Parts: sequence; C-alpha cells; structure tokens
Amino acid sequence: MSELSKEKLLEAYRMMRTIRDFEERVHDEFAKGGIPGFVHLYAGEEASATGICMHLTDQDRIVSTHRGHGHCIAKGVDVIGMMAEIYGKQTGTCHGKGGSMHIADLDKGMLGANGIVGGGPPLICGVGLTHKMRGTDGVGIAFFGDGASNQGTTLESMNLATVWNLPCIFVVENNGYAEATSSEWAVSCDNYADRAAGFGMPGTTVDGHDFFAVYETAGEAIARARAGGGPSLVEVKLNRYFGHFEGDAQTYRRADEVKQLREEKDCLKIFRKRVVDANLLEHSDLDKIDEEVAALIDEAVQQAEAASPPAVEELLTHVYVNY
Amino acid sequence: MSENTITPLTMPKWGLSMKEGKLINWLVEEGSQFSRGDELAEVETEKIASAVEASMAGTLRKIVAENDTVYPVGALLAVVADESVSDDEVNAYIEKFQSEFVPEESGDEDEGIQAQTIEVNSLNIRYLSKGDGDRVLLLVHGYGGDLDNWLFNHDELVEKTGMRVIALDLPGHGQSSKVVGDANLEFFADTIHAFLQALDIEKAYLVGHSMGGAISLCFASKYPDNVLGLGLIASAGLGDEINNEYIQGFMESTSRKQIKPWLELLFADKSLVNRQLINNMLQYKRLDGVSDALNAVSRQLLDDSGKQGRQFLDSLDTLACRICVVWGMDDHIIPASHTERLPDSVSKLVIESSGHMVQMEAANKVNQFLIDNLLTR
Amino acid sequence: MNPIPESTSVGIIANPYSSRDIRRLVSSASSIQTVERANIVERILVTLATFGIDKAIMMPDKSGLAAQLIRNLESRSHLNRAASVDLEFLDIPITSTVTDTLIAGRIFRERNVGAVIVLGGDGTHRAVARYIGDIPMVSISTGTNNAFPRFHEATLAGLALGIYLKGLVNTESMVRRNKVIRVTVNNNIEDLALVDLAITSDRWVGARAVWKMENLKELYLAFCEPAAIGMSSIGGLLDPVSRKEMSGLKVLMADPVECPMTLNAPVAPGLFHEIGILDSSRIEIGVDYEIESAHGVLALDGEREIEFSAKDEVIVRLEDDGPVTLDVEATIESAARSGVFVNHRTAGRSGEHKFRMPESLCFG
Amino acid sequence: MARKITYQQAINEALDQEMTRDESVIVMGEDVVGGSGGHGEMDAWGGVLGLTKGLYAKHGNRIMDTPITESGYIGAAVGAATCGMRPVAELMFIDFMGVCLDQIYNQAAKFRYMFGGKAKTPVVIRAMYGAGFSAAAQHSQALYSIFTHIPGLKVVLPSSPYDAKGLLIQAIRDDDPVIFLEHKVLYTLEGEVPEEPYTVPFGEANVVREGDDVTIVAFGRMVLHATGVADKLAKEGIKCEVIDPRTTSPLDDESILESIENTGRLVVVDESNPRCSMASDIAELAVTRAFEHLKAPVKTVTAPHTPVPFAKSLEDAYIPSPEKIEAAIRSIA
Repeated sequence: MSELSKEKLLEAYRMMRTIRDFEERVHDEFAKGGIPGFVHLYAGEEASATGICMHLTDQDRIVSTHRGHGHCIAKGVDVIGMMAEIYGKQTGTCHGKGGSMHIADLDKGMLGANGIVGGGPPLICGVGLTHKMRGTDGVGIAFFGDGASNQGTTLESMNLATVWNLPCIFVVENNGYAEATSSEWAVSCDNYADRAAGFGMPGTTVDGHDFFAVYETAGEAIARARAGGGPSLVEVKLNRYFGHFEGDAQTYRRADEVKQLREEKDCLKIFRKRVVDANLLEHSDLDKIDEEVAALIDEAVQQAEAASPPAVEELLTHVYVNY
Repeated sequence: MSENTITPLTMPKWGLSMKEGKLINWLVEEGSQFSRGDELAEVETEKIASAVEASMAGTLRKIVAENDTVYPVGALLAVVADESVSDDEVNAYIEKFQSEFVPEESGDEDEGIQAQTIEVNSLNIRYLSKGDGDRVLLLVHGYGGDLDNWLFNHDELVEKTGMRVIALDLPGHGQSSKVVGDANLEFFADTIHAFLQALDIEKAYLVGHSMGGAISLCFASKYPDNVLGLGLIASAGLGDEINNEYIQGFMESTSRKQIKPWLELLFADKSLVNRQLINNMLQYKRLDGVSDALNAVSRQLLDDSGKQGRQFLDSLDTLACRICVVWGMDDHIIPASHTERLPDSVSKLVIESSGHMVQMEAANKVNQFLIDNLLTR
Repeated sequence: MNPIPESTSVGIIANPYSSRDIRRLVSSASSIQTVERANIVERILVTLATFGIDKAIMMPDKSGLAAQLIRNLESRSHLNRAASVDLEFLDIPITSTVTDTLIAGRIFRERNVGAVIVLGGDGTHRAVARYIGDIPMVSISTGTNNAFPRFHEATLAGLALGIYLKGLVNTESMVRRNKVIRVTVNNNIEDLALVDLAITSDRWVGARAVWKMENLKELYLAFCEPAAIGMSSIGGLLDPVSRKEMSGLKVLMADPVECPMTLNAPVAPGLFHEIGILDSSRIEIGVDYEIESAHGVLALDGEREIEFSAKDEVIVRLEDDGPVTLDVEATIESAARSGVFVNHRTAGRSGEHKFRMPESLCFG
Repeated sequence: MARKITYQQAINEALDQEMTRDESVIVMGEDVVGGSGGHGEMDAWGGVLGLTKGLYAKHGNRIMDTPITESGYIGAAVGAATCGMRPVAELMFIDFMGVCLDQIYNQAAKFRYMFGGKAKTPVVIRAMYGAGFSAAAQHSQALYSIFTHIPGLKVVLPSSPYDAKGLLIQAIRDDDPVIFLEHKVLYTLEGEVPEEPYTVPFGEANVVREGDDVTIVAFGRMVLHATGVADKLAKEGIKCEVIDPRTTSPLDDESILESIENTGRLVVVDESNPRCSMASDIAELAVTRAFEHLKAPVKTVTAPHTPVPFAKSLEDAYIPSPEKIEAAIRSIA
C-alpha cells in the first residue's frame, strides 16, 4: 500500500467524510420535511465507494443503485449540484428532473443512480463493450446490492461480461438487507463471491469497513480489467446505518445493531486510527478536513434551499434530443 | 390522317420508369374536334402531371378512360375517328383493342432503353442515351435536377431529328456520384468533356437548362472544338439576376411542407407540383452527400450579394457555334428579361404561361424551337 | 496427552470466508463455494452418524453456510443420516470476522468437545489453534494456502474422527503435537503462526493476503516442506524442515538484484515469484528472535494481521507446544490393521464382528 | 442507382452502409452472426432469417452474437449508446420485449429526461413483429403501441423496402433510442431502393395514395392491404387517401388531420389488438382535433382482443383483411 501517498490518504478521508456528512445531513433535512420523494442513504458504506472509485478516472464509468449518493460523490459529482438535485431544484445536477434515485453526471463517468433494482449491470456491459471496441483501458463498474444480486439482469450481465471478456467489475455491496429482508435468507448463496465461479470469473470477498482492504482489492480487479483480464466480482461486506429508505424504522434489525456498528465497524474511525497510529497523518489533518466538509455541506444545503425549482416549461424538455 | 381511319389515343409513356398514369380529367369533350398541339387530357404520373397533347388534328369520338383513374401505359384512353366512321365501327374497334391489350410487364426485363452508368474521372455518371444517329445532342439539367427533367423532350427530339440524344445526371445530382470537386462551372464542363470522351463522342450539341445552360456556355468557351451548338433554356450565365431565396429555400428544405412552395416557384402552373414530384425531390435530397453537394454548388453559383457569379453574355459573340435561347415568360427563378440583352445572332423564344421548367410545361414548343433553330439546318 | 477422548461430541468450525481473498484476482487461486462447504460438513455428519456420534456443535455464520447446511439436512433426510446428528449452532454474535472463529474455539475448549473439525486453510487453523488448547483438530483443507492441513476427503476425515472418538483403536500415533511460532509485540503475546510468520514492508493490513513478494522481508518458519504451497515453499525449496524436526527456519529476503542467491518459489497457488535470499538460518525452539525490520506488517500463515512501527519491539519464538491434530491416514490404517472394518460371516449366522460397529459402514 | 431489392435486403444494406460509414455503429443480437464458438462456419445464420448475413465478413467483430439473455445484451446496447457508440441490437421477435423491457422503457427511454438532458442514448432496437406465419401467440404480436406509449422512445414501422432502408439509416443516426419494427411478412417484399445511403425522416407520414373521399391511416403491413383496397375502390369512384405514418412516435398528426379535414371520413387499420392501440389513438386524434370535419363515424379495423392464434383458419380471421377494410370503408363512404 506504499502507493497511497499522504495526499491520497487525505483525499480518501475527505471523500468518505463528505459522503458521511452529506448523508447524515440529508437524513436530518428529510426528517424536517425539506426534501421530497424517496431517499436511500449510504452512510456506513463509504469505504466501498471510496476505495473503489479512487482507482478510476473520468473515462471509467460506474452504474449505481437506489443508494447512489456515495457513488456519485466518490466519482466526483459536484456536491452542491447533488444536494440541489435532491431538493428538486433547477440548479441540481439533473435540473431537478431526476432526484435522489437518478443523479447522473456522464462527464464524470457516473451513469446514474438507478431506481430499478438490477437495472445497472446490463448497462455496464455496454460501457465495457465500448472501452473494449475502442481499445481504451477504461473500465466499467457496476455497483449493486445484495437485493439486485439475485436479479436475472445481474446474472445475465455477469455471463455476458465473461462471454465477451469485458473490462467490467461487478461490485456487490452486501449490507445484509434487501429492503427489510435479510440477505442470509434471500440470497441462496449469501457468500456472493461464490457465484462468480459459475460465470467463470474470479470472485473475492472484502471487508467493506476497511478502506485499505477495499482499495487494494479493487485495485487488483481494476488493473486486471484494464489489462484485458476480463470481468471480476468483488463482494464488499458492509453495513448501512440508516434504513432502506428514510422513514424506515428498521424494526427488522437487532435493537442495538446499528449502534454497535457505529462504534466498532465505522470505516471513518477505523481509517483515522490506522493512519494516525502509523504516523502518516495527524489528527489535526483530519480534523481540518472534517471542518471543511461540514462547511461544504452547510453551503450545499443553503444553496439548495435558496435555489429555484425548475420552471414549469422544463416539464416538456429533455424528453428527446429532437422530436 | 386519311378518312375512315380509327386512331387510338393511349396512355403515353413519359420516361423509362413510367408504368401507368392517372387520368386526371379530360380537357376536351366527347365528339369535339381538336387541332394538333391541343391539350386533350391531364395525366399524372409518379413523377409529374402534364397534358396529353394532340399529335394531329381530329375528332374525339369516344372517351374510354374515366377521370381520376389509373391506367397502364398503352391503355386505351379514347378513340379518334372521323365522323364518317360509324359508332358500331368505333365500338368494335374498342372491343378489339381491349381484348388484345396486354399491359407492359411490370418486371424490369426488356424495358427497352435503360439508363446506364459510366465512370468518368472517378465519378459514376448516370446517363440515358436514345437514338443512334451520328449527330449527338447532350441534355444538361439544372441545379437540383436530373435527367428526368427531359421527360417530355427526350423521345421527341430523337424521333424528330434522328439524332442520338443523351441526357445525363450531373455529379451531385440524380443518381450520379455525389462528389462535386470544386463545384464550379469548370468542374461540370470538364466532367462533361470527359464524359463525351469516354463515350467516344467528339462533338455534340448541348442543350442546357438553368445552371445546365451556364455549364454548356462554359463548356463551349473551354472546349470550342467539341461543341456543335448551344440550346439554352432559362439559362444561367446570361444576366446577373437570380432568385437567391429560391436557391436557399430549396437547399435548406427538409420536409414536404418546406419544399413545396419552392418547387411551385418553378412552374407557372403550380398544380403541376404534385405529391409525387415533391416526394421524388425529397428522396433525392435525402441521399447522403446531396446536401453537401448542393451547398457547394450554390456557393459557386452565386456571389456574395446573391447574384449570379458568372456571366457569358458579353462573350456570346466570340462563340463560333449556333446558339438559341428559350425562356418561360413566368420564370420566377431567372427572369425572362435576360433575353432582352441577347445579341441578334442568337435566336430566342419566350413562351407565355410557362415558368422556369419551361421544357416541361411547354414541351412541344420548346422541342420544336430547338429543332427549328438549332438542330436542323 | 490422552489419546482416548473424554467426550464424543464434535465441534465444527467451517470458515465461510476462506479461499475468497484477493488472490482470486491476482493468481487464479481456487475457491470453494459455500454450497460445497455445506456438502463437506454434511458428509462428515453422515460419517459421524454412522459411528453413533449424535452431537455436533458448529460455529454460526451469516454468509449462507449454516443456512445452506440446514437446507441440505432438511431436504435430504431421506437420502442420508446426517440429520440424525444433533447439530447445534453456537449462540454467539456473528461478526463475520476472525473473531467468530476465536470465540468458537474458546467455547469448544470450555465445553470440552472431543475434537474440532476445521474447514479452512492455514489462516483458519491458526485462528482455531489460538484458544483450542489440546483438543485435536481434524483438518479439511478449504483454504488458499494449505501447508498446514493435509488434504483429505471429508468422508475419510469423518471416518478417522469416528474411530478416534469411539476409541476403536488405541494408539498414540493417531494424534500429533505441532510446533508453533509465537509472536510478541512489546512483550504482549499477540498471536501465533502454525507454518509461517512473514514480515512485509506493507503499511497496511489491507486486503490481508500476502501476494506482493517484493514487499516480503523476513520469514520465520515452523516447518517447511519442499512440496508445499505458500510462503513456506521458500524455505522448503531452500532448506527443508519437517513438521517433526525440533527446529525452524529464518529467511531474510530483499530485491533479487541485491542478493547473493535467488530462487523461484510457488508462493501462492498459480503464483511463482523470484525471491532474493539474503540469508537463512535455523531457529531453535524456545529462543527469542528479534525481527530485523523497523516497520511493516506481520503476516501470520499468509495473512497480514499486525501493523508495527519503529517504536514497537517484535519478538518471535518457535515453540513445541502447538495444537494437536488427528492424523487421518495413520488412524484409518491402524484401524484397518486391527481388522475393525471386517465382518466375518459364518454359516447359519448373520455375522460376527471382531469390533462391534455401532452401525454398518454403509454410509447413508 | 435505384434498383429493386427486398425489404430484407434493404435492411441488410442499411446496416452495412452505416457500419461502413461510422465505426461506432455495432450490431448485436442472438445469432446475428451465427456460429460463434461452434465448430462450423461463422456467419452460419446471419440472424434467424438471414437478415444480417454477410455483415460479419465485412465488419468482423463489430457484429456480435449474444447469449440468449435479452436483458443483458439489450442493456449492454443501451449502456454502450450512452458512451457514444451507436449499437443496433436485434431483439429477434418483439414478443420477447417482456424479458428486457426494463432496459428499454426505464433505462434507455428515461436517461435523457432523468439526467436533465445530459444523456444521449442513440440505440436502435430492431425486432420483427406481426402475424401471418402461424407463429402463434408468442411470436406474432404487433406491440408497437406499447412502445409508442413511452415518452423517450421513437417507434418506426417501415412498410416498404425504400422506407426500411431510409428509416433504419435515420434510426441509426438518430440520437434518441429507436424501436425499429419489421413486419415478418414484408421481408420478401420488393421495391425500388437507391444504392446510396439516404434517410427518411421520422414524423413524416407517407401519403401512399391521394383521395378526397375517405382517409385510411394504416400501419406497417396494413399499408399494403389498405392500398390494395383503395385501388380497387377507386375503380368504383371511391377515392381513398392512404396514409402511412411510418413512425408512430413521433406521429405526423398534421398530415393525418389535414387529410381528415379534406375527406371528413376516417378508417384506421391496425394489425394489433384494439384496446389502447394505434387505432384508438388515431381515432382519438380525429375526434379531439378534427371533430367538426367528420362526416361519418370513425371506423377502426383491428385484430380482435385475443392472443394471436396458431391455426391458419383462426390466424386468417385474426389479421385485418382487405375484405374487412373494404367493408369499413363502404360503411362510411
């Protein structure tokens, strides 16, 4: 891991912290009634998006899930625009026409959060196919959850990616629950990496609370794909702090489950301890980032609240390129 | 026509692809007499609407074809016979005709003379050659046109002059390659020169319409030894006026609605612009490369102020060959007034009630004028 | 060490995560699916049932192994007798980390099970060994590197276990005490290794597995067999040390261009690597060795576990009081030589056994 | 040069010419090459009916076989389109949309809108449709109205070889997702088609035949039926105007309304089931926007509200016939 410079470590921490603060804040603002629609939060899973997306450039594309804010931030989508989008404002990333479940920024290689469970993996085959046909070393990453892991689309896509030998990485973020249903029950083979073998690709499991473990594993999977080694599957075992959607009381979880996770498995705490214990960063370095991120999120919320909703004429635009 | 003769009036064949025509309506009544050149009926084809003209005087004894009905080429439309012929004879004639009539096969085989393609300067040039005379007449269409512009002239000119008459699609037009080089008159003149060489033709009469006229003039200037005479129809290059709006409008139109008013400008009788004519024009314009070609050509045709860029008026006298000029009085593209400054050596005709496409709207008159003033000596 | 166990209950620790690490990506290392792991446990249970062993206690998991096993047992009761074994899952919080294995090992020791069946590789056996005391381990190798566990078909491991637990033969050759490497950091006993302790120059535990050999600096080997896979292969090819020899091996490594000798070793399945050898020497039992690297990561039996820096004092010691393992081949051979498996038929009688087997050995 | 080729050849030629013109055009589908991974020849099939035969020889790996996993490869085509490729994915029979519809209507159709205008998804999904081959209920449907319902999709129904080529080239060059539906009965239909590439714009109806008495709006194969009936009735003096919208989305409603304003009578001929169909859609158009011009009730000629039957006697009764079209016209003419 010697390639992780001090700058990279700071970047990783900032990214994870930004996701965390963004989600915590959305949680609060949603509870206050400021945010419309359905919101699914990524808090607790930050090490996954960060550890993977830090290997990517803008030419690499990802597809995401309902729980897409973290992937967006990690892929470099503007936080101010994202917040405005979640508020349904004209200044939003998608001019208020997508909302939380459909934030996308193709210039950043973010092909969209996706409101359909299992909607993304087929698309990433197309991303991989494009890179392959154009002879670039770009890759496509499909993030999906344990819920989508059972969808036919996901399984079809893993098959297709192997058959066509595409530079695609299938990342199943297994947070243990598909909505309110335990993945232990709903996934016939909950050790999802196992399924990779059936598709002729390597499958690996990694601890999603540990940024370094994710970063290293993703690095190998991505390097492999860039070099023409084809698809692979990475199962990231992690946990979400909030409910499936905002308003979910999570009565299907053990009463103190989240509390314990926040204490023992928090990726930000683990990261901080590691880098400080190793004398690579000082607490003060990280505290400074905490302050800056807090200010950024404040700014994002203020701007989002102040921004105008899209004009009614916007209803009819962007249906087609031309019609 | 001798007495007691019964002559059939049949659905004409205007151009190769015509298989059938729709009789729109009769312009003369049953039993009436008509003179040669009179318009007897309106017929519409896939390509254009036009009138069936009488090739001789006679009496329209019996109308067989109904208005608004489609008939195959060669089908009996009416019977022409002197009053001395009895009704029974007329009816018997009709019965016999109808029982023996077999419409032309719709297959492509044995269609008679087909358009051909020849490679000239790496361009595929489509042309239609009819007649086998030693003397050659080349028909050169105008901007946005093609060899079908000569639908009503080609056969008759062959028939009446015995010449070999060739119509071609200029580069960028019709079904020729959509590559137009420098897109100027010299390019087209050079292509025609190479085309004639490729067909082993040393000298030819050139009849050009509109831009085709200017191309013919350019050809005559550049290759005087290869030209026998020039027929210029509503020709460019004889004055500086031109309907710039038409050029732009035609060029930019992409839909039926957009292009229709521009095409209507080409005719004195706007009703001639039927749906099929519009469709054919759109089909052409939608071929890859056409838009670029037309753009390039128009930039060469016009100067910055929207006037014609090239003038041949002052050099007409220096051309050794015979020149005649025809114009439609109601030409909205290039005004008929351009005939006024022509030198006396040039024979000219301005035809009333005709527009820019005068060779179509007044085909007989144009044909006869060309025959009388250019092609026969 | 008493070769006759006091208890005939069996503990089962099946690591659901072994053979799934990053080496799948970098070297096409094998992977044993959850379904197959459940099948392995089922085959062991079938065999135990045949011996009348009716109690098994298993470490729970949240990755589908236990769930799959339960599904198997419910749906296949008409096929075999595995379900007749009372299978208890330990009631412990599941962390899906090595902690689960450590706790299960400790509970098995407290409950004094007769033996512990271990499904995993070197890393899993190491974790089980930490708290299991003298309870024998029966190994089923389902890991990436399997230098410690010998490869046996589960049915045969169960057979040996049945023979052992039922006391059908009485020989000390059935169980063997192993060497162990213990490591202390700042005088605290931190962990142990059954095969190899590697010191790498990594900063982070990261994805745990050791596969970047350029980072490998020191190796301390309890034993190293020439036909082994993993980092012990370096020692095995350089200076083999058997499991029984009362010494170990220390190897110092560096960039091959800086070293007097190199060798190409199968450091992971599908991964040969040129290793630069600076020096190697035997290490003696009971002697403290101070490591030479100033900072890095300690990797135990192939897994990076402990990050250390210049301020930490890391001591390595080879000892001979490691965990006990059941020798499957020796046990079955001994039983066979004693005639345990043979039914002698005589006319008019249904049969007479030299040893009365609780059940026919017709499994199922 | 224009020459006569079949509808099928026209489609092959359009694909070939566009693949030649633009490197980003790729073709994928089940057996569109045929023979991948086998021990015989590549390009063994060129699609189940041989439509794409020969493209592999010219364009190599830019035409690719897929596993029979429509969600996977239709989704891949959609994803590639967002990356700037111009994939043409063949969904063999439109009836198979059920297994991949999400990728079409929730993904491809919605990206541009959901993403605030930032996405372009120039994917073409080709499929054959229609009854007439005794292919029964799961291989014969005319499901274009379902796609027409979805904002974000364009839906194309060529009825002639000329239109097939020009509309397909337009579809490939178009920046929006296009559902391109080919009637399987039309594949052998011959017609004049220019050799050169050309386009036929979307949203421009083809007035196949002009007439002042009755407007017939017909879709796909039904254009041929309608034209045949119109020719027949013309001899009796009933002048029908036959309008082929060519694309159901966008729809050239102006041409249809203009014609209705002129004739005052409308017959819609639609091979699909009647409920929520193009027939009901065009009837609605007439009633809501040209009511004052109507001189007679609007007539629709459609399949019944049943699945497509197998037995020929039943299938013949299912498909709108020239006789039914004629009767509908006569009832209001």
